[in-house]
Amino acid sequence: MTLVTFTLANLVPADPAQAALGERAASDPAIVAAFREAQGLDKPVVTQYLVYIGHLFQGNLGTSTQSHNPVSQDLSVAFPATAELALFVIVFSIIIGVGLGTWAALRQNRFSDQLFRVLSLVGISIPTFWLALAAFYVFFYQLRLAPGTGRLSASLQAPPRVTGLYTVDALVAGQYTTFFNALSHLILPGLVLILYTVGLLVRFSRSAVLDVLNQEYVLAARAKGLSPSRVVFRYVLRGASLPILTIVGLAFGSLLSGTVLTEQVFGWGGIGQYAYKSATTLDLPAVMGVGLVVGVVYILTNFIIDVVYGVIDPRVRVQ
Amino acid sequence: MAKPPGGASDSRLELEADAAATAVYDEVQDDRAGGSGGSAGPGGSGASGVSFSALRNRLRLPPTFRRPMAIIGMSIIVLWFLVAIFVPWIAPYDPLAQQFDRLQAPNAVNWFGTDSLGRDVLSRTLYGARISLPLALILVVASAIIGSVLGAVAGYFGRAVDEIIMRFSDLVFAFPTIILAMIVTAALGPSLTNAVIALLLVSWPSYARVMRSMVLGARSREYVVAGRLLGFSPFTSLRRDILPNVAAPVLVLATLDFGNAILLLSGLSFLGLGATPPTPEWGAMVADGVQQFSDWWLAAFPGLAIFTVVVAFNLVGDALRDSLDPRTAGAVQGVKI
Amino acid sequence: MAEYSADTQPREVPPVAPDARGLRLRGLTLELGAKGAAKQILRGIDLDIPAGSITGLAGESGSGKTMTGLAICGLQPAGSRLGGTISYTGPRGSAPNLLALKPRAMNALRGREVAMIFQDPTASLHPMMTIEGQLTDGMRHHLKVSRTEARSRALALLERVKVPEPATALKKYPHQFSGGQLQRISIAIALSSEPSVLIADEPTTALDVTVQAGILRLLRELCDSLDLAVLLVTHDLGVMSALADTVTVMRYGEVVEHGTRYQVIREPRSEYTRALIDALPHPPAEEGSTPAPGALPPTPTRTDLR
Amino acid sequence: MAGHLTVRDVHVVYKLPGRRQLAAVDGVSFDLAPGEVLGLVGESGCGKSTLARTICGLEPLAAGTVEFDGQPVVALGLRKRPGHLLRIQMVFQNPYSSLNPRRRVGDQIEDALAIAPPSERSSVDRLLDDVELDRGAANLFPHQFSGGQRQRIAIARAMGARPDVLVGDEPIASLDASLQAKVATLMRDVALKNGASLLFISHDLSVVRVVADRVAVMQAGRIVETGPVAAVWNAPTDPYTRRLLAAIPTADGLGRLPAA
Amino acid sequence: MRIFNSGAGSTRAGLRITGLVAIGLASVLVVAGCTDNSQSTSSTSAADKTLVIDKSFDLKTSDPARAFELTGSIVDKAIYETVLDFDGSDVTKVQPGIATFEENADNTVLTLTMTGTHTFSDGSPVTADDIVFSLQRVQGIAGNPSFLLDGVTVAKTSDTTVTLTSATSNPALPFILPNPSLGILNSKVLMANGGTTGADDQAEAFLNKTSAGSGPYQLESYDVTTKVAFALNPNYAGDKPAYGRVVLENVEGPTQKINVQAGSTQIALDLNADQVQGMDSSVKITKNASPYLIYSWYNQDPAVSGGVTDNADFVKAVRQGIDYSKLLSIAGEGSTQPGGMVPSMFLGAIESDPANVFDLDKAKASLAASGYSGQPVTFSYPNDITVNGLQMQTPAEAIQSQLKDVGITLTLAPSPISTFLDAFRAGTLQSGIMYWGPDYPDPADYLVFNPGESLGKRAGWAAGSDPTVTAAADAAAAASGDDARKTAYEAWQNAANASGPFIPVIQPGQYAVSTSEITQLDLNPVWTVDIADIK
Repeated sequence: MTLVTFTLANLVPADPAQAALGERAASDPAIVAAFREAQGLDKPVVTQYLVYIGHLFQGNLGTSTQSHNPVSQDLSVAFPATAELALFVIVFSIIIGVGLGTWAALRQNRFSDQLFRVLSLVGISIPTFWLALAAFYVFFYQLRLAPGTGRLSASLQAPPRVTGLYTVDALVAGQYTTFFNALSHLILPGLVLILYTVGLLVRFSRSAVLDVLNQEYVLAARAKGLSPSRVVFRYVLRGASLPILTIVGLAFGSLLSGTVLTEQVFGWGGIGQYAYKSATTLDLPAVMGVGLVVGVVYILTNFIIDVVYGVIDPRVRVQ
Repeated sequence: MAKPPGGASDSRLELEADAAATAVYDEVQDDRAGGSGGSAGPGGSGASGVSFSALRNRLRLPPTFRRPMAIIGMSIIVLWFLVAIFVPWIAPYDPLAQQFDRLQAPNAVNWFGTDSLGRDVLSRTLYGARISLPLALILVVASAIIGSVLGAVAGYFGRAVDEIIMRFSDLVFAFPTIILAMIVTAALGPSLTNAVIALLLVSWPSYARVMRSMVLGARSREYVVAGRLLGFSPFTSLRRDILPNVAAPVLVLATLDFGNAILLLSGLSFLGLGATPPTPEWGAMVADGVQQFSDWWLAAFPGLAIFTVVVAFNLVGDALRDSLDPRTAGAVQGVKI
Repeated sequence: MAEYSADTQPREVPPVAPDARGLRLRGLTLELGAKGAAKQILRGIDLDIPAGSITGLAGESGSGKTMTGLAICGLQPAGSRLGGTISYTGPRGSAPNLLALKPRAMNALRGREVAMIFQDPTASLHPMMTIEGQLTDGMRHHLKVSRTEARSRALALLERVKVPEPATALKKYPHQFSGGQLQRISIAIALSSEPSVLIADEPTTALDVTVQAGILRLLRELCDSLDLAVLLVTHDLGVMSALADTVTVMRYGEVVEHGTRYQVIREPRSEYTRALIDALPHPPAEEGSTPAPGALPPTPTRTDLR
Repeated sequence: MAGHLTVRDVHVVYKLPGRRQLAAVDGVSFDLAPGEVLGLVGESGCGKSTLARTICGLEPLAAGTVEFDGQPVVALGLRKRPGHLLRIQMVFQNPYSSLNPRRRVGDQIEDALAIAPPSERSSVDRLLDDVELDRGAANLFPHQFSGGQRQRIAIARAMGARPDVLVGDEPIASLDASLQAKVATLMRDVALKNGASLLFISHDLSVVRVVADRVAVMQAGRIVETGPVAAVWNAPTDPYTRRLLAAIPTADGLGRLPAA
Repeated sequence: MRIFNSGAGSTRAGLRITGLVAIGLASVLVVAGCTDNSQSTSSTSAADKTLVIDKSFDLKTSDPARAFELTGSIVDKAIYETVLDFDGSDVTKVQPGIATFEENADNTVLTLTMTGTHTFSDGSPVTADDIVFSLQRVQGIAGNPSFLLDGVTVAKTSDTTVTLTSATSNPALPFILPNPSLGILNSKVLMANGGTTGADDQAEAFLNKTSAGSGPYQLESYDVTTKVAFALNPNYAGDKPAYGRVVLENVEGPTQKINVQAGSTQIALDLNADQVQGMDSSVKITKNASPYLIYSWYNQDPAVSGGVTDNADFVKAVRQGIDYSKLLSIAGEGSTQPGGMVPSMFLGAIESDPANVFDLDKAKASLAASGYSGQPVTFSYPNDITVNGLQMQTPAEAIQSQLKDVGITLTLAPSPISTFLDAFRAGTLQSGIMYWGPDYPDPADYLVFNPGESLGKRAGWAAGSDPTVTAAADAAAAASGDDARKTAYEAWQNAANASGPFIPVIQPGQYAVSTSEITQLDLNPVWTVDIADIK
């Protein structure tokens, strides 16, 4: 993972020193040389990589050429921002998406099924950056219902850091104004992403539930004379939980890896925006840091999915 | 469905022919037996009947496209392709000419208004079809070919080949598409060609995965084994027995992916990493709209264009997917996150 | 040879009094598909399933026998239309026509009065639920028993169907059992709400012969001791001959033949039944009328029936 | 006549998760002479299908040898099947997945004809006649046939290669009871008529009895009893065979419950 | 297959699901309802008078010795004092800061005399040692602003005086010293936190968390991506600022407009002319000429020029082919066409130059004379940069379209500023547009646009390739006294316009939009805005 990011980052045919230094400084060879030495750019690429890996094991991700902060510090701000949004989105998406998907499957080919399917298609077809813009235009610009960009209104201070999630930290600190403010900032980007994620989940959970409905154990459960809701919740959803879990995990993973376009429009300051900024400013340590976070998120979500698989499905459990 | 009980048929096949004709009777049971047993149309009750209905089916619209949503989707696609082909005759003005007052709201002259340089938004939006559609097509076709070949090879040959190809695709898959594409375009420099290359690099794994899983499934199908027993070499087997049976899902995936391709291309352009001005590319036009926030028409119409194309391809792809065997349909969800 | 056999003499179809306990199907029809292009799946089935007796329903796949079983339980596929009557008389009450019941009433009756077991026990048990969960689910719903009561009943049931180590079995999942054990568990589940009718849809088809024998014995024993009305749906005439008291043969959604098992298997009146029997690898030796292979009689016409 | 199959002390082992191993076939030996029909009977999981696949070279041997006319049968792997082994062909259990759904029946039979020695080459029409199917079937696709008809097509295809040994891996298990005996008999007849020996694998002893000359009873990876059909059927020596026989319900209308 | 044939049953199951969905939707709505919108959040803090300023961040650091970005200057101006100062938006007169100054006749020695009244935020007085340390640190760190003191030796001469000695005549030095990058730091605090005057300085992280200055504010919180908050410095020697707490928030231009209209923000700094237009009357618009200058260049290096852009007639055709007035209308009200490279508010600026006048016919004639045969010319510009809210892409597209009328084919080649700079500084770009922001308010800053100088080299303008311009530039650099300098600089610009590769295109307008509660807001070319001066 790090190797790929590193290779990619080094493919960039421009000199990071030029990007990082000001007009005058960049014309001064001494300053450029000092910069390159400080960043370790004067060494051969392989050495650079080994040095990077070495530092990595000491928890040192290098210093961003743009923010002049340790990359780990930048990430520790950006990641919770993304995580807060991702959690908000995934919780509502699961409730709405799995609910609607199950409902659609139960009423296969009826009107509500067709409606939800088309809606879910719409959800995944709208360009998120455009929807974000439209939502922003309507709810913020025209109606003034939603707050502006960022995670918190400017006049408020971030709550004392516990988790890095503003809503949680505000509750912990008992700052209810801050809590509601942070929550209100979540809504618009949240809704934009929820629409997409719900679209995804409706499709997947519908087909997962349809699959299960064709299983004989559902017929057997109905033959027991259980109430339909009991059959759905105890038998059908349990049976469909694995594929749904997989897609929820993937969706959550990719939300956690940053939703560049949405974050960009809403100035969210999360991983996605950080990635964009780092990539366009050739901030190599930062790009590498993002790559690392993405990799860890990917591995972790897969690991968690595997663990939950084992909890849900006795057949997967290691004997 | 039921054949009239009196209908006589070739007597020596009778018990079986009847069983086939009534295969749908015990649906629950038959479906369990696997395969598409229940879907046999007129059964094996004689060649003449079959060819007649085959002819009738050939003349009719395939059932996949008889659904209203699929028809809507198909019409939109056809419409946009017509626009892309005939736009010089359709568009009211030159999309590049800065000939109007700047930032005019939609009016009788400029139906979609004008942009910050006094260009006609309607003409630019229509010309956008010439940019996005062909590029998306190239992207989808190329990544489908690359991904399918790699996936088929990985799935059929297994072991080290599989391991190498799939680990690599996992690696690419792990990265959010847009971030990876962003890094690549930032490295190569922003241009539509580079955006397509970048997206190509990141979008083949989904085909590889689907192809691999289907080849893997098909490889152990008995007709493939039977072919090998008849002396087919692995490549003959792949070409003759496996690929025709997994091609349909890949085509469906490609249809669904077309929408994605347009979204990703426009997303990169939106970030300034795709189309170079003054190219009337939809994503770049939306990005212009961001600057003039209150002039809603700048972003609204190109965004709508993207949306209609994507939703149309998704509608058609969805209908196509439903026509697949449910088992393979599961593999082809066609949505990247 | 076996405890329950003895019955070597031909036996007439037991006369079923109109108020006798059990199920009585009259003119049952089932249509699938849109009104215009409906498919006739069942074309007027008359069938009696009396208590204390095993009623066999035979036929090839596609004959509608499974659909008949499902229709009795109200589990026919969506979009199908039923006609005719199914009357039920049980120890706890009776219903003149199950088809006329409100869905909720039918739901209360299903599982409680009429239980069903399926062909493949590995598919009809939920792979992710413990045996206890699936076994007590029905009785807790229908009988409103407490959790501990349900548990002790479940233990007794597993003992009744001869599942070894019932206490540990309750905590296990389906994949930890063999097919035969699972079918015993399925039977226990079907019996958990003390029904009076049991629909057994190909209960042994997925099992090995040696395992099948045990299940057949269990079914016979349960039918006799619990005075169950059992409908045995099977395409296997061997199983039919071993277990059923009366046999009904179906084809194209119609009843082709009905009688005691001896009568139907030894002296089939319909040519179709005879063809089925003749297709067996080991036709009864004493009947000499084996037709030459490939010269099976033509399809019965409507006038052949009943 | 060529086509002698010799199976000697064959072991096939499957790897299970967690380093465990399963001996699916555990020391099996038998001979299949040209023109002979051998029935292999056993219940699910006894290893009979694995054995069939091993004989065709689809499973690697853990120990022992399988020889065909003195030449060893090697695992197929990713190579093209060696020419001499093409004379072992197989009919599979599931008629719904043993034919390529995208190719016409005739084309699939042609594939087999192509590898038959030119002197012995049959024709699609003749093969369809052999399996009692309409000649028009050649132009249709598999989904236009019922299960029994597909199995006939599969037999025709296998026979088209002019094999010396035809292996039937539960070829009748997924057919309706009324068809089983018929298809089995047909398979036997077609094989013998075209000069192939038949290894007929089934879980149903009563069907095997109808088609086979000799029968081998398999249990837990081993052959527990072997002998002429009549002998085994009438006087089984092995307790397992006895149990198997006793469990078969007879359609005699007498209501005799089989022994458990 | 539908699972429940019984209508009532499915309705019940359905109700459960509908219920869940409804609860989900309802909770979203409740949350939405509970949240106070932007207006009320800002009013809650009105009592302690929080001032919110929207700025599109280019912030990298708040360490003055390293900061040389616009946002960094705003931040550093608020938390540090400089030895000299400007008053409001007037940058033509240098005012005393921590010290007063005196220069010798040939502008080589500048003596600073401390006023002695300033104290750091920890209460300790500002000393001459602090000045020396801070200025030497800027030099020693080898950062972006180091060049400001190139060739200057800083020495303490007494407890209250410091001398700055330049190797050559340095008349611009007093104009350089008010730069916020030359802010004076508390040397004792800094040295305790890793601060040195060399490249081994480790104090940046410390300075990004807190501040060690004598300015009106100190850092309350600092985040380069979202916002910087300021609190009052209790020990500030000057007048207490009007606002006790200031938040500088990172917001993109379009959003700033809405923010300031909604009142959630008091001041928006990055709006362009289009965005300013049509704003409601409740807001106040402060207009100022921007010190930024957008110029176009045409590479003279034969290896890069493709045989086109190094042709004098071709450049002339471009000069005459650009429709400057149309560009101004696109750039919006308040923008002007600069006569030369020196922006209008600086000494030596020229108002117009006959060389840079739109005349399509003349342009075509010049083009014909050049022998240009329609080959495409690559026109590069950074596409992620706005200059006073104006995207570089806008004039680029306009110029492309205008030159098309002349007969010149430009191929636009946008790229992110990072990759753009790399190629531009290497001098490999054929043509394009870029901007120049002043490092200090003196025309001397513009002498880099000369043959062989740093910017000249980017346009392939090698030393000695244009003796006329070089001579004029040398004269301008050597001139002493305001009048002499003015004349010399004007002459230099006329010469450059006649034969040079640089075409000054637009000097955009600079806008600050504020709500009605703001009564005083001065825009300054060096530090954009002095937060402490806002009332």
